[in-house]
Amino acid sequence: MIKRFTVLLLLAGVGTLFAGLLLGYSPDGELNATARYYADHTAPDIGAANIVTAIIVTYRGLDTLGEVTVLFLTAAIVGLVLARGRRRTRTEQRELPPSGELLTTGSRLLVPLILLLGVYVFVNGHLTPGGGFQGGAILASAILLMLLTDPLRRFSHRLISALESTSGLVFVGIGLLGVFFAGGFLDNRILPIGNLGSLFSAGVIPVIYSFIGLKVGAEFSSMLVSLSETEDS
Amino acid sequence: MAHIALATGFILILIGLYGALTNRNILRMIVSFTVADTGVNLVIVAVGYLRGRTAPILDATLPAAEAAARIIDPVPQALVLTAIVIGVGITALMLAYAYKLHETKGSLDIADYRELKW
Amino acid sequence: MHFEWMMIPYSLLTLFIVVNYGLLLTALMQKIGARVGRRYGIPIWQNYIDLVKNYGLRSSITHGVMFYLGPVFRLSGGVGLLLFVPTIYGSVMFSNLSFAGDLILALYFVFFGALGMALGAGESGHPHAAIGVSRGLSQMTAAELPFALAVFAVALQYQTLSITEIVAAQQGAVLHWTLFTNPFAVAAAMLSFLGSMMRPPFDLVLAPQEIPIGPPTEYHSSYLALMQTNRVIFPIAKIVIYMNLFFGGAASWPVFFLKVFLIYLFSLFVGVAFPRFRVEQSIRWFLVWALPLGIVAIVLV
Amino acid sequence: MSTIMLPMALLLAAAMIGAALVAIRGDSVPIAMLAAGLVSLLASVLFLLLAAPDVAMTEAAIGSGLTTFLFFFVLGRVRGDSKHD
Amino acid sequence: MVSPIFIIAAGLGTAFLLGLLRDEWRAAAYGLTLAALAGTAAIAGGWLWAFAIDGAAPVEILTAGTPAPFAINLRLGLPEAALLLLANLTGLLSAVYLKDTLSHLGRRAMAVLLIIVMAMGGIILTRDLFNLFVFFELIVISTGGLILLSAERHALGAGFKYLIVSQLITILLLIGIIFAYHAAGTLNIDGMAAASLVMLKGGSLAFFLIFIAVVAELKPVPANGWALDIYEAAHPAFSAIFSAAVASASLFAVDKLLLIGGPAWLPVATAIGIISFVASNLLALPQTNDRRMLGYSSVGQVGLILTVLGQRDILGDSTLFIAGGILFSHAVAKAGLFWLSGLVAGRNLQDWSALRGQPLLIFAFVTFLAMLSGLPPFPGFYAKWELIHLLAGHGRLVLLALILFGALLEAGYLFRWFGYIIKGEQPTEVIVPARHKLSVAMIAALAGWALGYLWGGLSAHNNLLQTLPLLFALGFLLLEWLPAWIKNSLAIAGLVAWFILGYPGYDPLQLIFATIMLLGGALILMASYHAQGRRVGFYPSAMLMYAGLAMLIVAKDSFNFFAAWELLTVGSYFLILRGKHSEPHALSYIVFSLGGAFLILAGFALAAQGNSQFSIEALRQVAQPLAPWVFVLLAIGFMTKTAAIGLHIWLPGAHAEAETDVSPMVSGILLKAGLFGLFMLLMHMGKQQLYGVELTHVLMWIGALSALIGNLLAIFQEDAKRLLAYSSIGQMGYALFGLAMMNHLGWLMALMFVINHYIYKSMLFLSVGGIAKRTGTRLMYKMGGLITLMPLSFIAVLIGIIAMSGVPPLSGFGGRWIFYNAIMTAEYRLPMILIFLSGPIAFLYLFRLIHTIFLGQLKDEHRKIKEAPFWILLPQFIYVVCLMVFALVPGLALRRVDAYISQFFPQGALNWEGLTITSDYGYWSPVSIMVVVGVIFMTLFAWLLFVNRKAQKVKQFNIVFAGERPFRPETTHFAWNFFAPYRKALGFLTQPLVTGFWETLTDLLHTAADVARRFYTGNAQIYAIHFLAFVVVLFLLSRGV
Repeated sequence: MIKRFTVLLLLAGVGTLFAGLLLGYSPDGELNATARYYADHTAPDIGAANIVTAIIVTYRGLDTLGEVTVLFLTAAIVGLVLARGRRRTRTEQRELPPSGELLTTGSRLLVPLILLLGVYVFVNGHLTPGGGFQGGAILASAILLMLLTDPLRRFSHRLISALESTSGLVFVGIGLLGVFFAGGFLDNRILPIGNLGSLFSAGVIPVIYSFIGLKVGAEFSSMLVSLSETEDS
Repeated sequence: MAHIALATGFILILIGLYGALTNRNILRMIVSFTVADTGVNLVIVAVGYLRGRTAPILDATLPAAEAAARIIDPVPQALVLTAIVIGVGITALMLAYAYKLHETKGSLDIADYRELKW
Repeated sequence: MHFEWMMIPYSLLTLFIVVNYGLLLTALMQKIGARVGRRYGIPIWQNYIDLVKNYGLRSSITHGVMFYLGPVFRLSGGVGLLLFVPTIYGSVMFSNLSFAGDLILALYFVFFGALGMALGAGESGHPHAAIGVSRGLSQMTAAELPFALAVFAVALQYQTLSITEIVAAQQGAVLHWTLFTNPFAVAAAMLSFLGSMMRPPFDLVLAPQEIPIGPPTEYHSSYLALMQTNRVIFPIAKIVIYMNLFFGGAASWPVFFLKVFLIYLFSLFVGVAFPRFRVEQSIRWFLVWALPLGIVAIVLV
Repeated sequence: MSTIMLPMALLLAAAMIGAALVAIRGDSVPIAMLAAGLVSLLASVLFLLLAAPDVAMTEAAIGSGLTTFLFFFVLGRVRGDSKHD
Repeated sequence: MVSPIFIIAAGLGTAFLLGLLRDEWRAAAYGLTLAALAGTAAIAGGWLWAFAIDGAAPVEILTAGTPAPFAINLRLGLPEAALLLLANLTGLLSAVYLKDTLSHLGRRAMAVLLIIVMAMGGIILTRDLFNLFVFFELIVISTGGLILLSAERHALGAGFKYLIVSQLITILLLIGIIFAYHAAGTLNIDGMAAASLVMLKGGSLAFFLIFIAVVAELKPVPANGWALDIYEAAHPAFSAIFSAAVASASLFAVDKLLLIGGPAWLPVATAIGIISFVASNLLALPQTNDRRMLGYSSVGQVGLILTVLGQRDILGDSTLFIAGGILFSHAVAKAGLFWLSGLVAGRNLQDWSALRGQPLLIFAFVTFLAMLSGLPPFPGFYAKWELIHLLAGHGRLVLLALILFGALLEAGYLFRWFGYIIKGEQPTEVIVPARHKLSVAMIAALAGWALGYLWGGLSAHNNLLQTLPLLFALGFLLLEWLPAWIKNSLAIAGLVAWFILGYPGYDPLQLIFATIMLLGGALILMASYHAQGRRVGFYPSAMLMYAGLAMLIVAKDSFNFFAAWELLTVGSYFLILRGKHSEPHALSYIVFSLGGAFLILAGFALAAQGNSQFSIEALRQVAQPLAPWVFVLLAIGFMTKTAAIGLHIWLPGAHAEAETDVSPMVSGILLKAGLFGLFMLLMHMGKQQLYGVELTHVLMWIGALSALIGNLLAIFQEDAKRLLAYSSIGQMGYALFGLAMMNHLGWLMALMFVINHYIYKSMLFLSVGGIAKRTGTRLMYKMGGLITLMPLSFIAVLIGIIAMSGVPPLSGFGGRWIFYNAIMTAEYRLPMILIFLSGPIAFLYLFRLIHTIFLGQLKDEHRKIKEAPFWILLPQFIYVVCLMVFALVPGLALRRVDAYISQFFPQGALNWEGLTITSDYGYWSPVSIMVVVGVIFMTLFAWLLFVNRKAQKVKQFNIVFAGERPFRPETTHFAWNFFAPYRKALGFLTQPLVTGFWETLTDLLHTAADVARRFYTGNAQIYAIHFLAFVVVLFLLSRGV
């Protein structure tokens, strides 16, 4: 009880802080200098229609590299930790109810479609909303669906891992190419920036975003697969 | 609009923190943190919102020349994307911890993990 | 002042006078003490007899090297003390060997004999000897304190550490004596004097009943003779210092004899009137009564 | 347009807060997880209103979808013998 | 140069590449990891070289080919390069150390390790706020991951606590960042600083959130429970990374933030830092777990550096030097200690005794210990010197005091730990460190020395690692494999040579001290010839002490003086610690000494008024309101070394428990260092008044009380060496008293005591040591009657005690005579009463010493013992000769000094014409006295011998004993509680008031710490609440201000 009260009291303090922020907040009428720069320069310099994507992949590419690394780390750690737990094997498997016919059939139908959607989302990341992360998550949901239909299904860890690592390497590699062939690390202009709005535009952004998509998909899948393969603790 | 989102975000954060600090079940603590994370994301996006403007995606209706006058601030959105992904990473890590802790002691009560102190 | 060879016979002469006077004086004091106690007392020449007898005895045992050295230290201390202090004021003959050092030398040389005695007693291996030494040293430290303060007060008063100069400063009239110019110092010193004379009430060191004669328990024959000699020289040497510092010194032997006698009598006087103190009592007594007098003396100078 | 958006936003906000309360104080863990997912989902709608389609997609796909599944997977693993629920 | 972006790219690329390898190719993966880390370290090293040696300008690295505020940019300058190197090297060495663990865990664990190192690089390099956040999150996740992977059961809980608090931090940080962005319109750190974020609307709150979040990464007290649990539980090599590298990177992040915050936030940083520093060091006191204690120490050190960063307004250009010095000392030492802790099986501090018998490991440990405690010649020492001076110069005295207090606490528990290692119970198991682990620890230790050299070069002062005496002392570390007698000869030769080299340059006062410390030291070392074997550890310690002494007497400025002071303190500590049961005493010695040293440091700093170059001579010019305070600080500092009453409680144990030949060194020689300091102080500052109190009068009282209480306590000791030790307190009291009289003869007397005390105390300690060696006990009542068996020792002791008691004709009397002459002119007389009382008391303990050991009854078990070893006797007889010569012709040593003192006190010089020494008041003729006494003595002796020539020595129990023959020596030897009447009369003066005071103080500290640490309940939610409370309180405070 004392703890709850203390927590409430402290949160009241934090709330005061937040209230200060809220009351002191006045929406900007105009874009600030940074945002204005992006609004003005994205199209001519980067060639991406989706300014958010341009920021994520290029202007703040280093953040994204870190972000991808976070997922890589998490996947690696979760995989490793859970792999060191006992693995469920088919023989000592307790009886699981078989999945319904509908689910099985549905998944067979849906999985390719979902995969396609995922690819679409990240390939078009520089043009439309969405991108590597969203696309990757969609890819992973296809795997999820497969796991739900057949919990005992095995996926090749090596394949997932190789996909993940290769994508990461390519990301870093492309970034470094920027140092040699363009204005700096992660500069997208090692490829022509093309026409605004077309698929092959925005320099290397679609490539990077595609690999991010693959990587994120692989990582989420790897987490899900690891979790699903683990024995109950 | 932005104020509503901001306020909601802050309230979510406070609710999430309250949950994280008062629930003794580890899983519920993690759940509470995701609520707080959502609140944070909401706050970030709300800060970048400009009244009456559109999403920062150029297309036929939004030529590049008009972008500066018509789009909202894209930077917070970019930040939030990163924050979401990082958030899920941490959540996953915490879940892995929850699993491992449960494996060692068979308990999900945070109060049971106090061997180290003082 | 420098050393001259003639000093040696003169010093020996002083020594001779003092020894004889000491022998007689000690016996006299014994006798007075006895009479006060309604006893007959010893004959006046008794000390001569004892001394001759003891010197005549040939000892055939020893307890070790320090046992030998103890009496030697003891007597050297007494003789040295006497010789480092001028006896007769204004007399070159009887200023002895005081060229070697001043008042401080005398003050510290007192310990020389005590140390030797204690060492010899220790070597004898007798527990009573050690007990006596323990008591003696304990008491001495407390008793010396007021005396040291008084000496310091006197030295400050006359702005010198030379005994001769201190005596010189007191000449002219009785009222020039330190006794009158600095009574607190003298009072402190005289109380201290009681403690160093091994007489009641401060004679627990020798405590004849409990620890047969204390430190010298194991000594006999010629060893004892040396000590007895010292026992007649040492008090007088000590009294000479008192006389010089506080009572105007002595310009001639008769004055010397008289002053020494009177100062000695003072300790006897107190001794017959008071019972014996335990050591811790006497320590406290010196610190409570004599020490403040000494402090006052220093502060007032 | 804003005439519809404002009440909608308010409604969403209220719903999110309600769901959040369920998420932290709900009776059972699975319901709490679902409620947290719901908060995310509602948030993604709010993001759309805030002209952030990218964020909305991400929140829906990752924050709401994947995270909830992760929760359930782990819950499934630790549930069997957990006594201190 | 290779672009620093490759540091990040290489780390990440390798991490990804590891994913491609087969799980079985662990060796390859490990090799790749090491190569990557080595590569990145090489890049960082290259840049460091470019900046430091070639003076290159800092470089900006743009990403995305877009100018700075719009894309993320990195910056690399000198501090960044240094920190990068630190992070990468720590990572590399930890990876080497972790060879087995990493191979076991596999490539993914290596990837995590690579990423944490990479992330630190990111934190150091980036100039973008959000990017900073991303890298912080990477650190959080990889930290959590490493802990999770190491799979220690306790570590799991700790890791989870960490994640929970990290979540809170993340939330605050993100909110802060977005509002800062909103206010400033940029995410660039420099841009925010340029826009003065904190001035903008909403900016200050946003900055508060960012600041508090990043500061929380430094684990400030009290928001740090989780961190301590991690330090306690994680694999030590991981902890090494967390403590050394991650903390450094986080500090650098805070430093960047302070750029935004501007001067207004500096006090906040200072406050958080200093509270962490003091509190965590206090909390570390009652710790028994090594790693947790190291954790507390880490938190403390980081707090100290934060304090330094917060003081940059006054530190100015020195900030880098100071913060860097402390930071690198901390990082290297802490990493090293964590690595060492991996070699020790037990987690209790006492278990570290397993290090014993491993000289290399002990060397490494000592290096780390010295680095953490800020001892010379390590960077922390130079940094501390500058820091304290600048603080004093700007009047930030409270901060100065807190820093010194915290540092003392830290030194206290660190040295206590070292004591456990050297003196703890015999280790149950011997550790056999794997070669790669050993190399890692040794590399860290050597890096520490290299940094010491570097910082010495960078400092405006003498590079201590280039000073000959110190190098000579350190050289003995390399000679440890030689047998002791060779090293001993070398040491003696070194001391004598150094004396001869310096001889022309000494003034008379220095000459006296140099003679005693160098030649005297060589003389005592002769006794060391009796030691067998290699005597590992003895010579480096002893020579370190002598090096300090040699440097002390010629020091011209305060820096060299203080450095020498610290060196001799440390050296003597190691020496004292060598004794069998000396552990607690050595600890109390080092704590008192360091405390004293800190006071000296503060005194010098105050006097120098911020100017770190300060010649000792300039003490004369210290301005008035300050001067008495400087005087007080320095005087107390020096008096800890002379063990003046109140500060004396370390001495008896330390001197008594030391080895036979060490006791004379620390008593005969070391104590004089304090006197030398006091000489310097009084010579240059003269009399000072504080609130109308004449400070020299206070010193006189202290001296007199020391003399009295020291002597009084000495007479009640049963232990011979303790008796001598207490007697030293008394003797030093005399000397202090003489100095404080501030007249010619007073100083001469003090010098006389310097010489005399050296001679007879060295001699007595050697004799007693030799006897204790033979009898196997130091308790005097267990001895007795040894005169026949050990006659030579007896003679030495006899001469010694006669000299010491001041009885003519030996040299002690000279001291007394000068004393009396000196007090004649003293203007203040009351304390003399105490001195008068203590003189005869000295006589009591001296008699007791000789009586109970040599006289009385011989014990049965000692009937067959032999005389003390030759090499212990030899110096004693050289001392006897010295005493005799000094007694006869004191002018030999004193005459020149007398003339020298006339510089300061023209009045009252002695007249040395002929054989008689005359003063204004009296005279003294040593030769005559000797001759007169000698003649009388010899005459009587000869006569007695003659008459008793046939005397037979009787058997032991042949005494007159009430008609009985006692036959048990134990009951017949009157020795125990020898001065019982004295105890009855004056025992109340020996109440252990001072001991009680210090014990109460330490108990209080311990109790406070013990109560305070309950605060860390171990519950993750409570820790989170601590953090929130920290935020809220700081928020409310910052609003209030």
